[in-house]
Amino acid sequence: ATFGDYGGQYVPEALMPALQELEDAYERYVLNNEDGFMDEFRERMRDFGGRPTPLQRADRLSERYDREIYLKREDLVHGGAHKLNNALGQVLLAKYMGKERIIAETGAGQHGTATAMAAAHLDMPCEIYMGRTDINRQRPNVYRMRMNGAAVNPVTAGSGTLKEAINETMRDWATTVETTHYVIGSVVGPHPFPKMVRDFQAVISQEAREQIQDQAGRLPDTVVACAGGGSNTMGTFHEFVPDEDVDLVAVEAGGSSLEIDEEANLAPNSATLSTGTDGVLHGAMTKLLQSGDGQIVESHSVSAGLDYAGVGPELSHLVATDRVTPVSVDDDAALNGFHRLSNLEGIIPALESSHAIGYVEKYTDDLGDLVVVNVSGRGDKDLETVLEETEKRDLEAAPDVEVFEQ
Amino acid sequence: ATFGDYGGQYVPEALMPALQELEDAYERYVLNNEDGFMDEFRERMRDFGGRPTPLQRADRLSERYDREIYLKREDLVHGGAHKLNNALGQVLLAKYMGKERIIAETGAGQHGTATAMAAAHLDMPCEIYMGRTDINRQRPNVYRMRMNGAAVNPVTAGSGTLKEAINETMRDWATTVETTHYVIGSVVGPHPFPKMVRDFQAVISQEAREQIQDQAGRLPDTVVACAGGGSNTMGTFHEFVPDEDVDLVAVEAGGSSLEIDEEANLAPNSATLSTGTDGVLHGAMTKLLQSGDGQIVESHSVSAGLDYAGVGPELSHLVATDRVTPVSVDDDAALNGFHRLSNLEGIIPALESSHAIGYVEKYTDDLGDLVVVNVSGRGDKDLETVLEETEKRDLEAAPDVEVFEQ
Amino acid sequence: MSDESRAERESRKTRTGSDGQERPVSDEIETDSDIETAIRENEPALITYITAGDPSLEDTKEYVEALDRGGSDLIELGLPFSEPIAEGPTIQAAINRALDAGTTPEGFFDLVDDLETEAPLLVMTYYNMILQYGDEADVRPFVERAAEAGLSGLIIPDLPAEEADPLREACDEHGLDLVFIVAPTTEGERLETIMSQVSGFAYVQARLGTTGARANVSGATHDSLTRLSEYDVPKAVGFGVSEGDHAAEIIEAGADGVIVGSALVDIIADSEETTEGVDRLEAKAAELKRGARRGAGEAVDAEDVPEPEQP
Amino acid sequence: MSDESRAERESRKTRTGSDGQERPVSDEIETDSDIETAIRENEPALITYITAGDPSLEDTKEYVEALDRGGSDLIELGLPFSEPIAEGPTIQAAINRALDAGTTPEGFFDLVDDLETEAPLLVMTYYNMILQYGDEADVRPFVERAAEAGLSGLIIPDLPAEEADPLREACDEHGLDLVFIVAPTTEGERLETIMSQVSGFAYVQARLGTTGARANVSGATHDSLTRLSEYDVPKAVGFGVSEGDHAAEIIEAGADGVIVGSALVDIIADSEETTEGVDRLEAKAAELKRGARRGAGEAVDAEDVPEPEQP
Repeated sequence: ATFGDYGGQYVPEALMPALQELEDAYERYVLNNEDGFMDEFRERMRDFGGRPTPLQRADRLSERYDREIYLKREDLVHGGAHKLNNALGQVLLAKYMGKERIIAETGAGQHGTATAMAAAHLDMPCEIYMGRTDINRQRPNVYRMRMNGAAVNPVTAGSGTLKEAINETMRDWATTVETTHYVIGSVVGPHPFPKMVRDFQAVISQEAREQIQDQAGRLPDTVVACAGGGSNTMGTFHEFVPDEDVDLVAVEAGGSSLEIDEEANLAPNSATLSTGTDGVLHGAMTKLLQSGDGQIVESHSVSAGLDYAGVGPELSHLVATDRVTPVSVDDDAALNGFHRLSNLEGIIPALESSHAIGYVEKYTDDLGDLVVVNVSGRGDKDLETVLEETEKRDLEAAPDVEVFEQ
Repeated sequence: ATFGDYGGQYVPEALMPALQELEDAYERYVLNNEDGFMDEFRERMRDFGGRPTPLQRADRLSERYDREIYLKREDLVHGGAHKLNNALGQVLLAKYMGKERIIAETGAGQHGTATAMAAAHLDMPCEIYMGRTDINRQRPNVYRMRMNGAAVNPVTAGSGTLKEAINETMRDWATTVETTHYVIGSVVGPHPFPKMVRDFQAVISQEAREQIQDQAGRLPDTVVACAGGGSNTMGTFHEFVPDEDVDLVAVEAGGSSLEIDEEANLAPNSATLSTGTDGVLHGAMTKLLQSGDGQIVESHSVSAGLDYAGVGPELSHLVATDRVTPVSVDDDAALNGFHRLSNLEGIIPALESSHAIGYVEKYTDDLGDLVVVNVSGRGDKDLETVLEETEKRDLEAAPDVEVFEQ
Repeated sequence: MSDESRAERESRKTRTGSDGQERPVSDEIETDSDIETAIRENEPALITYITAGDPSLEDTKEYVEALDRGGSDLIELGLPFSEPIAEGPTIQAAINRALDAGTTPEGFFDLVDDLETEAPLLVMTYYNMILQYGDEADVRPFVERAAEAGLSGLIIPDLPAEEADPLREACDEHGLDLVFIVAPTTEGERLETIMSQVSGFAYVQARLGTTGARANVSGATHDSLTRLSEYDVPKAVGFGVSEGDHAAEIIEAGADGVIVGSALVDIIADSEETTEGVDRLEAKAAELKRGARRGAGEAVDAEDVPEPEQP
Repeated sequence: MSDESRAERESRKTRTGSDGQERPVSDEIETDSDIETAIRENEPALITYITAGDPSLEDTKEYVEALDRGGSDLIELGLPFSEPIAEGPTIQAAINRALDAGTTPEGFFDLVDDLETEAPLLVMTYYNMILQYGDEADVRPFVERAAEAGLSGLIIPDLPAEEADPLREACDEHGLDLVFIVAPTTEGERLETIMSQVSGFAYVQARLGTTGARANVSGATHDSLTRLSEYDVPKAVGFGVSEGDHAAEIIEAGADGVIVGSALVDIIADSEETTEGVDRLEAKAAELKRGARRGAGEAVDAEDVPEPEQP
């Protein structure tokens, strides 16, 4: 397998030649900068994507938690999240490979919008698969993709969410593989996707590692990132992996409970690294939320972007080898994290990133003196959800908004 | 007056001492960097705000219009628009001045959210005045301000929009002037606001002027920015004003018509520079949309952020002295601009910025060979409006979204 | 105000009421300002405000006459402007009613043309209204017309001394007073400058903020009057004065007059018929005038409705 | 498959039906694979697929028996997995029905235990189902149980040759075939490698994409069969085969068998009662078998429903 016991290429035979072609392209263009691929990628991420993103000292969080807290500001990337790092890399790679068409899955719509933006920017026809349920609850993202000229294909199978969208995109790919590149949205899927996506996202930790040394004079004690599929996680951790004194903490969505309800075929969480078991999903051996029989269960998190029953195989490996510490915080803690960062720092984080902040708030004592937290995206997309979910709860950090309920 | 025949300080006597105090602070901190004010401002705009923003060559627009089109990407500033440049500057200045409280007006909510973010970041109590009508139609921005811990005060007077919100903020300021700083949101208001706001926004043209010379090897022939109150306009133009060969084009909102309907007390446009007459509003002598008697009329634009009956006095002066060319495009052209940039470049612009793109599309022949266009903000906030307005029209550049109307 | 014009005006020895009749000025008052004269002669003076055109110009005429009868020594008439940044909710609403009724500067001047009050009249409006009267942005046509209509002065709440030169010159030319406001924040050098230019009277702003009836007299009023005591010009206090007792307290604190607006506008807004408003305005003016006189230490019989008298 | 195990298996000379009875293998077929034998002896062979548990395991038992009677030479039984990425809408829906009915691996094996068909049975499922059977992520418990239940082989659409070692070893150990799929994109060196490891038969994927009944036979089928003609292993074509005429065309193009799934699943979904489904499945299998034989150049009377015969 690719990463210790994890990874691999568990896909239909029809896709294997495409994976080999992709592996070849990955080695030539990404690893060896053939035809100046990586130069062009970096230039476009600078001019189009807005990189580098700042590493900001969070003055008020630092004061509150009595340690130095730095925020890696991926929320400032074009499109509002780290997602573009990968989407632009893959669409550009597809162009170098001579592909004529891009497909991608999307859950909440973040990866879909990033891919649609990248495809518009690079003039590639693009189709996005999205579950019907997700379409209905994430309409603004659907519109953004349409505005960028991408087709959005509703997937009605199953619960109509991310898992089904991935299945359907794989089916499209199995049909059109000769002319089409599938832009997978996280460090998941068959080899070489987990490595390639990680390498595109590793710019986060490349920048952060330099920035923290410039600004704080040393490497951090703790690096914290939320983990769903794991692309911002691996991006944030990658360059720090060899730094053995740096704790790497992956914060998963604890949802409402860490138990799996096999009867209902539901895990009311997405804490795959913390509670999952080994298995194969979407092309890779990794940790999964599954029933004893091997059926994949529906995951759940208040954050749509973490709501996935699998996780990147490299993360499974890094957890298995004790290099990464998996932790989880529940929906309440994430919502508190959302409000805390919004209120104290003037940064409205994505609900995904709010899990990382929620962890810092809740388990402050587990942190070292110098902490880097990845703010993987901005939270504008989550306002409605946060309002609804906040109303149901009694949250310490939430503001009162009832004056506007007329 | 401050700028030729324009500018001045037409405010109640109670505010004059505060303006003098502000003028003093402006000179010491902003102009002379006392106590390292400007250094701190620049550092915070880098780490918190995400500056510098890129100047991006727009490959597909360049091809379409057969000239070099560069985009200044203010949409990538934290909060999604150039507004933070000013809001952070003023809130920081208020802190240096020892003020204890921030107030601001907001129309569509962009300046309010930027101010709320800056105030949260700098730990300043903050209240935002916003018309009841605007509150109802810009709810997400209201929530963002509340999330950042700002109070939002509904203004029910008149039509409940920007003009009334400014009036009400001035009234608050007249009451609390000793402890409170009023963060005006554009290059309007009494001296020294127009100069000070311009100086905070001038970072746009400082960066762009260097960037275009680095990237294209020379100064541009034409610089294009949309103009409502004029803060992104002056920010984009300021450093180019002495470059006499650089055409500066301010694109106003032509709305649905350039006529004023005195009966209805309405100008169905915001083309103040193009069609306005001299008068005094909100503290300054400038061009206004007004009736023959001197009553200010309701302006209108599909873009809430341009929807203002006044304009910065310095722009009035630069137009009067022929340094800046005022033009306007109507709602249709702006919507086409929105779709054009979204579709061709993968950048969804604010409806304000869409006027600049609409101008480039419609009056291409009036442009030189090397053009800088300011993308003042991102368009996520405008999706609903664009969908509604697009549906009413037959727009060349618009995608079909009806597949999702179930 | 230039020294020259002040000198010129001081050479005159009569004052003109809004009825256009000249009245002799008593010897001890060395001014050619109708307004200053009206205050000095009627100390403690009552200055009243209502918005012209609220709810119609016809009504305003009757209301102004009622205020005149009730004991007003000066009457401010608001010319409505769409952006009244210095006003609180009460007067904002009055202005909106007047605009909705179609009140224009021309209608306003026609009203003033028609009015014959003993109390001199001032116009209170915003600077843009002055500028836009006539064909171009120029203050002179307005001032000329105001003089022609018999107005004695102007109060422009958004025009500080720094920007007032063009208007002051035009006022001087036509013998009108341009009244300045002294705010609680006006201190030191600024205060000196403004007080040296006072024309008519110093409009002492009782508190920070906007116009509007308040339940008490602010401490700032006392501070301001103390600060102004050294200046030998009439001082009238406005912003928040609504009751006879306020008037008494303010006069007792050293003011030469009190200015009341929102409390009167409230009466107009509350009255179901014009005749009711007329009666209540006249009574309210009398109550305020009584309060002022009480503050000045005069014996005032609460039952006795005082008629303002020519000295 | 290691050479050692292939050699080992070739030493055996009998084949086992799903009824557990050993049957002698004719001399000319040098294989110990039940599956290969079933194809070789019944050429042109009909391979049918339905999803176990759709709509219930009881029904599946009757449907399998009907397919057996109708002339199936091999029967694939789908063990439902929640993420069937290789299936088109028809089989996805069948899998969902089966999961909704509570179909589990244990229930599946119980069904196979009960089945006594002449045609050998294969299980078609996804790799995770294999892994999770038993206590840990390990393929062996599943294969052991499959062998015990009398299954002859496995088809795992998400398991390419590169990842197949553990499962292949387990299959070898228990004498089961692991059938590989050859896709239209499988060419050159890859094709060589896969064909050298074929066990049972080569599952020739007729077209890119997913399973599902189609209206015609794709050009890719002909290309693939041409490409595979040099290999001396049984070739069966699936993906999109739905009618007797397709079967005829495919056999005529050189295939040793045809694989039909979605067309049968459609019948199950359409049938209002089990008995109706049973009749239609048996008839459909017969039609397909007839088509295949027509493609092989055999004289087939359309009226004559052929019974598969033991050679």
